[in-house]
Amino acid sequence: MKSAVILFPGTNRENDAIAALEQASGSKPQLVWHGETELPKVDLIMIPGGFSYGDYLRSGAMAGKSPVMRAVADQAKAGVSIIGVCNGFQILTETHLLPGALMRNAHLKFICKRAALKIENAETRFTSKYDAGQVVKYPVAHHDGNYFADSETLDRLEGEGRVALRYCDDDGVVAPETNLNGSQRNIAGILNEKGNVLGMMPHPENAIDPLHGGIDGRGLFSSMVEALS
Amino acid sequence: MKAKVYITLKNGVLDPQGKAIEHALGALDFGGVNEVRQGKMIELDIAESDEAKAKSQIEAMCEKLLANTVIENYAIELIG
Amino acid sequence: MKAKVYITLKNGVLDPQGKAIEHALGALDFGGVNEVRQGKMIELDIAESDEAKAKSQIEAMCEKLLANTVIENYAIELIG
Amino acid sequence: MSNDFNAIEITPELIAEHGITEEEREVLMNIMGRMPTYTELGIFSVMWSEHCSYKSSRFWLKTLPTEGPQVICGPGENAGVVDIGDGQAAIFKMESHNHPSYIEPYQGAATGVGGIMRDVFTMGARPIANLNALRFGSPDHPKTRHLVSGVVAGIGGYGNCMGVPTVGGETTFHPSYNGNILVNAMTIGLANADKIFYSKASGIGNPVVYVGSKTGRDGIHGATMASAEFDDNSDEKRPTVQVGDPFAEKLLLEACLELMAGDSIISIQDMGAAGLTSSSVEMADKGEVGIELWLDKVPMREEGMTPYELMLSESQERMLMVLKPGREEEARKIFEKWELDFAVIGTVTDTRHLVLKWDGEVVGDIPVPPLVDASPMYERPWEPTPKAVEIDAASVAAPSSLTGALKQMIGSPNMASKRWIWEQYDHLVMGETIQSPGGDAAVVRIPGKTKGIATSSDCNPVYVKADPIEGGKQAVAECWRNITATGAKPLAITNNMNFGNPERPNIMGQFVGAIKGMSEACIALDFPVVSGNVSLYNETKGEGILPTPVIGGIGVIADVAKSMNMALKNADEELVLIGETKGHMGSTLYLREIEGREEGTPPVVDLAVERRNGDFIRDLIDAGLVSACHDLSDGGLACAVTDMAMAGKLGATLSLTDSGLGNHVALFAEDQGRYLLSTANADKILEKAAASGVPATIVGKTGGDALTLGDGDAISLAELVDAHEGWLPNYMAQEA
Ligand SMILES: Nc1ncnc2c1ncn2[C@@H]1O[C@H](COP(=O)(O)OP(=O)(O)O)[C@@H](O)[C@H]1O
Ligand SMILES: [Mg+2]
Repeated sequence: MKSAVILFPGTNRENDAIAALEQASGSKPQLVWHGETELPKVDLIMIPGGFSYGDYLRSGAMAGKSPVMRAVADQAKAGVSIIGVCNGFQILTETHLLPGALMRNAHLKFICKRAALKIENAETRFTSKYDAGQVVKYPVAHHDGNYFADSETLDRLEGEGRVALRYCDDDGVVAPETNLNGSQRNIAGILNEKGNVLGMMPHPENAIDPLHGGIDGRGLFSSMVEALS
Repeated sequence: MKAKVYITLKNGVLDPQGKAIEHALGALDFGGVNEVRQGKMIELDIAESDEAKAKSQIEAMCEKLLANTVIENYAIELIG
Repeated sequence: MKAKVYITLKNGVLDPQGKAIEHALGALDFGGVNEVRQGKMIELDIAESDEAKAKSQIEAMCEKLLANTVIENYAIELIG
Repeated sequence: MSNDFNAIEITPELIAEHGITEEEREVLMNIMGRMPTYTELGIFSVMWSEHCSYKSSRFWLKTLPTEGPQVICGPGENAGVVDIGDGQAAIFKMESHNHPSYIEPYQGAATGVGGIMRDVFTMGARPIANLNALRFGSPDHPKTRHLVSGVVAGIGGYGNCMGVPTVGGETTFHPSYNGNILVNAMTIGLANADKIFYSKASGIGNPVVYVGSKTGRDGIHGATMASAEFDDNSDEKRPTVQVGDPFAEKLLLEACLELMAGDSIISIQDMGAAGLTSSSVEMADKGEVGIELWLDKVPMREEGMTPYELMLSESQERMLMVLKPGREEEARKIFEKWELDFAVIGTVTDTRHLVLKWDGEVVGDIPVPPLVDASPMYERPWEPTPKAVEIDAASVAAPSSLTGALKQMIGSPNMASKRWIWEQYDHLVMGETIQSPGGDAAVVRIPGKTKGIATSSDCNPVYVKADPIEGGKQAVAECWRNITATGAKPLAITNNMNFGNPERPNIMGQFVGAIKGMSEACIALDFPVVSGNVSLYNETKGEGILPTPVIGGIGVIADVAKSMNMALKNADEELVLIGETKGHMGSTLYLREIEGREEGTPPVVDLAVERRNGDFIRDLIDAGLVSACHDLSDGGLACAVTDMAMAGKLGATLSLTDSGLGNHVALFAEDQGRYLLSTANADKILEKAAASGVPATIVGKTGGDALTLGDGDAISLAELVDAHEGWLPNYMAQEA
């Protein structure tokens, strides 16, 4: 699997992303600067976490309008796989490659902790190594992870199996108490219509080493390698 | 020409900040405060001096960057 | 009574957001935009119907919570 | 025209308003041989401020031990540098932002974090970990909640955006901080040992370059603001608060590191307190050269700024560099790529003067050596702190219930979990955090290696107040112990000396005592001081804060996979107590929380014992004989075992044998140099301990879901967790 990682001013989890991609695929991703208008030919484009443009105005807003994102949108249309994590997810919604928006966490505070997540759809190129309903643990680290979309959109997402992950408890129970940021319907990650674009708030790339306290994140990367190699 | 852009959340979009403010006002014993919503105000100075043109330029800025029209409305006020 | 509170950074206080927005507008080819400052607008509905009283209540809210008066100014507009 | 800038008449009153004493004015006049201009006066005033000149503390700081084979660069540069092997160096320092954080908690704390990170990356290091040591007033003081929430949000806001994990720190409450909180921030960076950047300027004619954000009128001294003219809105009192722009700093970090990868920089210095003044003076002084600055070339955020304002501004996210000749364009490209300002604003000269020009005209001219060397240094009068009363353990009543007392202590503000705070900090970014906040020391792995750095910040101000020497020792020892408890070898410390008014002999006595105690401990533990910061005059209404010399230490562990934490992991293991329990009850948490008494001598630190016990622990961990390890500090044995049980979600039983002390004393005494271990190899450990002369006793067993003290006084873990985890979130939820 050949991959590229997009860098914006203020991106800060690129090395975490690179480490995870390299561990899973055996090859180093190419780095692409935000000003580029053309992308290398790759199987996967990853938009990592961070604070592009300081999260000023709205998180992901300015990065969403950058030249490279037009190229990413073209690639998305052409069916190339794209994953946005945390700030990457915010950028994908700002670019309208994914529906909805990520608002300030309901409790208004930044939150960094290991979170339990329920795999809602295990039949995607990003999640095939998991079982449907499986509970995995990835860390979250965000201030604006409160997923919002109108109820029509939410119904559509659910109806089309496009909710990839939800916040739950250790036993997989999805409830208001397990909703760590106020997201509509506990949504932690969603897919686009074609299923080739995934956006998610949690950080699978920070759960790939036993010394991270768990390796649940590996499944996501190995799913992609299997599907895209 | 100076202008102000007001960006507000659309009806039906939850506003965590507004809600928190409302709650905090209650805790501070400011009773009877409701429907608190937090929006943004962006002030700017634009070279264009023709009102109509300035307005349409700012509109374009809102559509392209300043507002996220999925969740936000905007209003423009030219100050001159 | 409905009211709007406008909260702006005091003169001379660095506004990183405004700076970044100005820069981003430039990058999007909106030339000639300067002095971009970002502020907040808070809309609220207050039970008090007497204008003077409402205003002084909101002023108290600003001093106590809504504005950070060390670096911010506020202005109140009653809408009725 | 340029003279207009200095048209303000210099009167004795104006000089005094600048905080310059009469004695200092004499010296100033001798140096200048004439009346200083307004701009020059401003420069003297900031250079000779307590903050920049360390005039009250310098004499005593010089007595700290700063050497060791691991030390590459001790105090005197932007941060300390220690060798961590493999040609790598750790660069670290701590700095206070106390006063600004009280005025504006979010921005004060945020810019504190920004400032300390610049101190570290200006030396060529990429920051890899942040810590923060916080002291707030009493929880029931009306301002405390607001301060806690603002400070924590500010620290997180800045550090999170920078992508540097905040992995540790400490937070306590005490009424002495009601009007004067402490916000001390520490950063650790990683560099190649042969690629460290210093501030010493050289090369006559070389360009002096300004990079980063533009200069505004931020933080220009309040007293001096009064006499400055405002160009507009003079009715609006200009705030002196600095606002941080972490995004700009992130760009500055990346741009600096990119430029540093080449060889065009001769010297570099961040602009911190006293901005352009202290950075240019420091560069010139270290290099024994002069610097000429063309102030009209400085990138400015506001119109009409004067030389005075430019020299004194504390705008954030700026750096000053001397480049090799002809390398300007190469550097400019990098900074422009990162969308930052870049300007050549001066040149290195051979005059040893700081010369300031505006449009070619001289607006200030000060000889650098006397500006620096003749800065006042006071040997302030001090009195030793009177000895506190000795608390006889036998006089301390037993509580009606041991588990009840334990629950109360573990849920008290100072012992309660600080999760509410550190979950607002991104402690995982970079993917190298091996031990997260909440343990004894945090451990971060060095990218691409198996080794890691363990780090902790510590101080028990109640001990220091009762006995500055013992308290100073204890702070160093506790930091060393925390690092040791992870299995790492402690290497060196930084510190932040937070004290009251040094002009009071009793406060100066606290300072001197703490320095003496710290020195002793640093020597005995091979734990030298490589950097630090002093914050004096922390007082309100004549009442000083508790003396708070915060120690921030680092250590190295060869294989982070072997690093130890406190969580109990296996049932049916033995709990082994290392170290001797004599029953010290003075100044303990028990005495404060259960008896409501804040008094008595603090525990004595026997440094030889401390070292022996710690070295023993490290060997056990390295030999793989231990499954959990925690040092004993506030609340003694009982609180330590509770921490371990809660962290591992596994119960334990302490068997209370008749030690002749009384159970509550055995459980809550705060004797030093002790650790609690969980192990399946108790026999082997006891054997080794006997051979090394280390006191070791089996004190209990792991298992179950309760904590049992003695034969039956049990409390469920769930109840303890509720008390421990509940306090801070509940307290903050009443936010008003
Ligand atoms: N308490 C202390 N112990 C040891 N060194 C100190 C102490 N306080 C200050 N220093 C050293 O004095 C120098 C100047 O400190 P400071 O002005 O805080 O640095 P900076 O200007 O980089 O912020 C630094 O090298 C610092 O490490
Ligand atoms: Mg400890």
